[in-house]
Amino acid sequence: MNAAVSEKSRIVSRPVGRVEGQSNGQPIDYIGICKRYGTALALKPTDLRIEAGEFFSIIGPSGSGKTTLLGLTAGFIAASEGHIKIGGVNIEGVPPFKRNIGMVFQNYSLFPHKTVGQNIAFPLQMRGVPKREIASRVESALRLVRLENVTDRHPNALSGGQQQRVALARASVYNPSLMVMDEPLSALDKNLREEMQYEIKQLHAKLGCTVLYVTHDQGEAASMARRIAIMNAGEIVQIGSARELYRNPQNRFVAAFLGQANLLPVAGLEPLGSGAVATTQFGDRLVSTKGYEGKGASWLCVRPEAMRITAAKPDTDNVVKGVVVDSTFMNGVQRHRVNIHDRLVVEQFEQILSASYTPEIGTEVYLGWRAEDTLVIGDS
Amino acid sequence: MNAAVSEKSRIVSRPVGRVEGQSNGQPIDYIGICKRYGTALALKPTDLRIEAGEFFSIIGPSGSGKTTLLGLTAGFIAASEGHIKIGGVNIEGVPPFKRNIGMVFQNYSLFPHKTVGQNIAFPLQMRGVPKREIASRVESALRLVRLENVTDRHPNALSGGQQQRVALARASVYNPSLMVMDEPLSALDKNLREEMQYEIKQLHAKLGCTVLYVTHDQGEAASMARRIAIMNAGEIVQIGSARELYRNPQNRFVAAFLGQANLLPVAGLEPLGSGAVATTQFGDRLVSTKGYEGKGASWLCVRPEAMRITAAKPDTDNVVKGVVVDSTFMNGVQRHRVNIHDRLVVEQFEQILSASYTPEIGTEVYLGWRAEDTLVIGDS
Amino acid sequence: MNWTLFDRIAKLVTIGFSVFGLVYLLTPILVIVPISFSADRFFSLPMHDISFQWYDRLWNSTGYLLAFTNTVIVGVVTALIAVVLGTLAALAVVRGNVVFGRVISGLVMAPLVMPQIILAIGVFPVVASLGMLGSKLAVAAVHAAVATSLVFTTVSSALRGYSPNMELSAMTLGAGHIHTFWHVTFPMIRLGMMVGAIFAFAFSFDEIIIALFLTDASSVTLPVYMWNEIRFQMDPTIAAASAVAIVFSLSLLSAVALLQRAGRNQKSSTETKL
Amino acid sequence: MNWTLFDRIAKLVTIGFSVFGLVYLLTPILVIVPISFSADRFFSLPMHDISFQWYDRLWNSTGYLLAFTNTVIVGVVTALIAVVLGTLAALAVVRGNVVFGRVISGLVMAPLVMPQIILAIGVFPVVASLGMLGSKLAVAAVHAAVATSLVFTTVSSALRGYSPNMELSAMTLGAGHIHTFWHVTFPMIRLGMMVGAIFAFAFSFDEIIIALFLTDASSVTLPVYMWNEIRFQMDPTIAAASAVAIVFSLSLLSAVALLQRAGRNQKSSTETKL
Repeated sequence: MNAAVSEKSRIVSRPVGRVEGQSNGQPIDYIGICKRYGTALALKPTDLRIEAGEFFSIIGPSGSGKTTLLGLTAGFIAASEGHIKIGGVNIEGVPPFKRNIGMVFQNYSLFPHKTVGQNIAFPLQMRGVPKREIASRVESALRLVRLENVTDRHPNALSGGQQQRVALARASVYNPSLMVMDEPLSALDKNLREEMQYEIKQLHAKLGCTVLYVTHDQGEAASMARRIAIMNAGEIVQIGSARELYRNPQNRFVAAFLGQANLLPVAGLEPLGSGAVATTQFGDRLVSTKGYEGKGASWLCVRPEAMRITAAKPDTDNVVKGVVVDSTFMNGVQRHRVNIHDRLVVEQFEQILSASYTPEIGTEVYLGWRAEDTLVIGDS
Repeated sequence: MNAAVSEKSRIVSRPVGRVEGQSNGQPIDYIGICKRYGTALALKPTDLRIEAGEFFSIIGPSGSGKTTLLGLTAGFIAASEGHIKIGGVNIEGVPPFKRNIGMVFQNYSLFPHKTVGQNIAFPLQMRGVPKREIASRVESALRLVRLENVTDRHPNALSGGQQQRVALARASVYNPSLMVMDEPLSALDKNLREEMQYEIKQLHAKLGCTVLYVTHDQGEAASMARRIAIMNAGEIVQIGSARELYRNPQNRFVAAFLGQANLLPVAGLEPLGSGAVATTQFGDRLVSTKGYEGKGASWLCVRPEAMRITAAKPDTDNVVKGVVVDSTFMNGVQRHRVNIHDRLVVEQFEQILSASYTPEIGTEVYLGWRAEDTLVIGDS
Repeated sequence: MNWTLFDRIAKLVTIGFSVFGLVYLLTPILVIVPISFSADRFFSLPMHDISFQWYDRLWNSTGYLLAFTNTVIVGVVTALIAVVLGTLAALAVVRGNVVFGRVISGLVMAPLVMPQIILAIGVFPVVASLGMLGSKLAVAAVHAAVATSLVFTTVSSALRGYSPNMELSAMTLGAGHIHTFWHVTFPMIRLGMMVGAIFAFAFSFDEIIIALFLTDASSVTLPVYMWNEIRFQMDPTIAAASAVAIVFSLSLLSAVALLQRAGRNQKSSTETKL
Repeated sequence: MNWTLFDRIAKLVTIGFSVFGLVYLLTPILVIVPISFSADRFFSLPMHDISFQWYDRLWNSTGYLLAFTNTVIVGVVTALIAVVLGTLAALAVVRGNVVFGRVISGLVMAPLVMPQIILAIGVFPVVASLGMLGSKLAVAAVHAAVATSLVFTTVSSALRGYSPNMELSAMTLGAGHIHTFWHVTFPMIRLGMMVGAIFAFAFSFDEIIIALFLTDASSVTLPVYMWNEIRFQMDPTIAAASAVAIVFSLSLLSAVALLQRAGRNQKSSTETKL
């Protein structure tokens, strides 16, 4: 496979091998880094290693410390304690314009008074690259993001997606060893966002640089990053792949932040083999194949798509009875809301192609699921 | 079931029966209504009937004519041709303040200098309701949207979700026969949005009024409305339930607007029994159980979750070979992007609980699906 | 970012401007206020005695009292005319379907940029031919032409600060035109109207050229009276009058600052919660 | 909504203000311009002959020429001082970490609200004691105190019009402080600086009270010269001078309108595409 093929037909878009001569990423180490404003802790002391060339994403609600971590990395703010190493070199006190980081901002931050070509040439000029070389590198940067014939246009004349591509080209044209992206797609509409996600993934594959991708959109993180760190209240709560985080959330925050989670309040817990038997506050006894070691085993977490809805009592490990209160269809998925024990409404999803039973609202139904899809988790 | 129970525990939320004495909705008829600005057609001549008490949603991209239809209904703009009947009565020329429509705006439009109580009392004052009655009706309207003890606070002191509840209370306190909602949830974040969707559905069930709900978010429309009208370029393209629209889109626009759709370009089409055999531009012969009567049968539409991905050639009605170019996991769903014939990338979804096979990127795979999940559709 | 270029500029400028601003603001005060309290006919440092004699004389001067009364009357009438016309113009241009909105804005703003000496020279023969020279109403009318643009500016920005949906909303709730204006539009622009009125009054209070041309001995305004006084004698009474005028102007300025802060608070709390 | 209250107001106001604005704007022009072209010493209607004699006299009057030259010099110096100080203040308050940003803003804006007669009375003894009475630089310095606030306003709003991310972005791309200012900040505020400079010049061009106090025969500015002329004689030469001043002022106003439109276009195209 080579890059040229992808220009032939507009329908085709496929991964392109790493271009030779491009930088390889550097690892980043955060060592006990922390940021205080007065007595308020914007970022609790944090240790984190991002591997060379890794696509790493940070997600979390606003105010969780994402922006602080990003500002510390780019050099916009100084750490209160600890330091950061890029490629093993301590960058404490190095100003942003000497860190050689490529940064992509939410609203692109293209210079409106410069043309697209001048925008992309800017970081090369700042580095004293000879004029002739600049022209060819600008051209190849634009080709890399699949934009052509826009060199002499002003950013304002481009669409949002095109502007974002220009911003990517500008942030990567000087081969930074690290690219930091701050919600780069949040200003785009949904369809364009999905297309750009794929583009950014491909760009990362081509450049091989380390990427730190900050977003509040879990879907974006899940579809792009190898590892995801979830932040909340100034600290990293859990790190893992999208799959690990979804299937094994360590606490209630992570479970509820990623996708939909049914959380059943636990009253008591006994070990059972390698697993456990939990008694919910509603009196149900539910089996989990996984035990729980932490303190405060407060919730049973069951994902909506793990549940099956049936009219007759099913033969599954765990069964709960309830009344359907809502049933909606969206994009191939039927979603039921079931009120159990008159106290808690749980969600159940099923793709309609495999759905056998769609009960009316008000029907008494059974929800059944396997012990291996049941997780005991703590409060935080 | 009675409404009082739901106040007992914060976890419980369930549908409450219609409150007696509340208005029942009126049907709305749009008869050949159309709006021109100079020579530009903002809304092409449209006929539409919304049934009494129906929850009807209009979705479409911006500029599709949604806002025009809404402005005509509320009386903000005058029709160029045709007219509207509410409950059988022609409301042509009736000013907005005499139409007795409850309207909820995107940014709530609460009056910041009035308290919550004064905001809700406002429409009653305008109708000359006696003071004593106003107080009790304001109170019951707030109870209806599950807000209490905020009567004397100013809207600015409330959260976005609370403000939206106040706006709902204000627009429903005078028992309008029709409630018009213009993207009421777009200013809220995702979790709150889902909660409010459910609240609005419940409010509709309690009030029994007709609801016209305008949104650009297909998920919102799908989870709330009985029928959905999809608008594009100034006209209604298709009307149906979320399920009908998803499973039987009439053209490319509807297929792509609602959820994800794989659209394979058709080169030739022959009838086969009650269905058809299509030859794609890539040379594949694919079977559909549904025929096509319209002109310009241009695309085969296959939903991503209808496809199964396998290593060996499957025994399904339709099979296509391809190479996996991307594989991501999100919220319980594994999504593959498969490049077929080196020309087109298709999407395939599978819930991981039922997924048997997750190929690596670069693997050659087969995509198989049933003839009944294949749809022949036109271009527009 | 506590080390950017802007922060270096900031430090420099904080000190520089505090000095600069204070010098310009305080110079008149430092010069005028001590003179007004001096016991001597001619001011000399160090001050020998503090005396209220010039304030006494000011209070008993029928000329100053008349001029002050005239100024306030002209200022109030100017403010009233300007608020009515400026608000109407702002409503029409910002909310209405005005065909030539830009042109109207331009016309409303025009008197503000016209040199006042030229306005005075041009208006003088017109007022004279109407036989209204020396009429306070004539002065107020010409002042209002300039001051209307001040009210137009403040009310326009108040109107642009909130969505027209607010008014549409009131209408769907059953409020007719008058109720909509009274319950929604007016409360939202009230602050802008008040600030505009204060600006209009302050403009009229300070204006001298137009007043010089159009007033006579009976309708003379304070700046004109002070101007005449200073040309004939350098009497510390004028310092006392200036000190009073300074206090008056600073009170108006503080009123505006307080009103604007109230408006900002209201607005910012709306924004953060949305 | 073509039937709302605002639209009714709009219709009314469109007509009303067109008349009102035109009357105030055109009165000076209608009065002054015909006089300036009259053949008679004393103006009378109908005009008998058109003559350029007063323009001729204006052109040959060393007094008017000197006054005009002085005014332009003072105006340019005022604009230069105001642009430098106003821009620095705006950068510090809007972008820097100023502790007392509000206070600084207040100080910068203060000279604008201080009545000019009082500023003049207060500044006069200071300038006199420095021996700078009659110096054009002194007039420009005092004018600049007021004009700085005008530049501060226009540059602040230009700075607030774009995200500070633009500058952060330039820094991550490798631009140091000076390059960031030169390649990003300056191009973004250039328009605001130009509009501010024109406002500063126009203010100085029109200002009369401060100039009356601080100038002498050699440094007299145009408004002061016209004021002196008019007190002694009603000679149509002054009408010719006024006509020239009107054209000059309207040109400045048009320049501002054009610059602001250019800025709006640039900005709106940014917004619609985002």
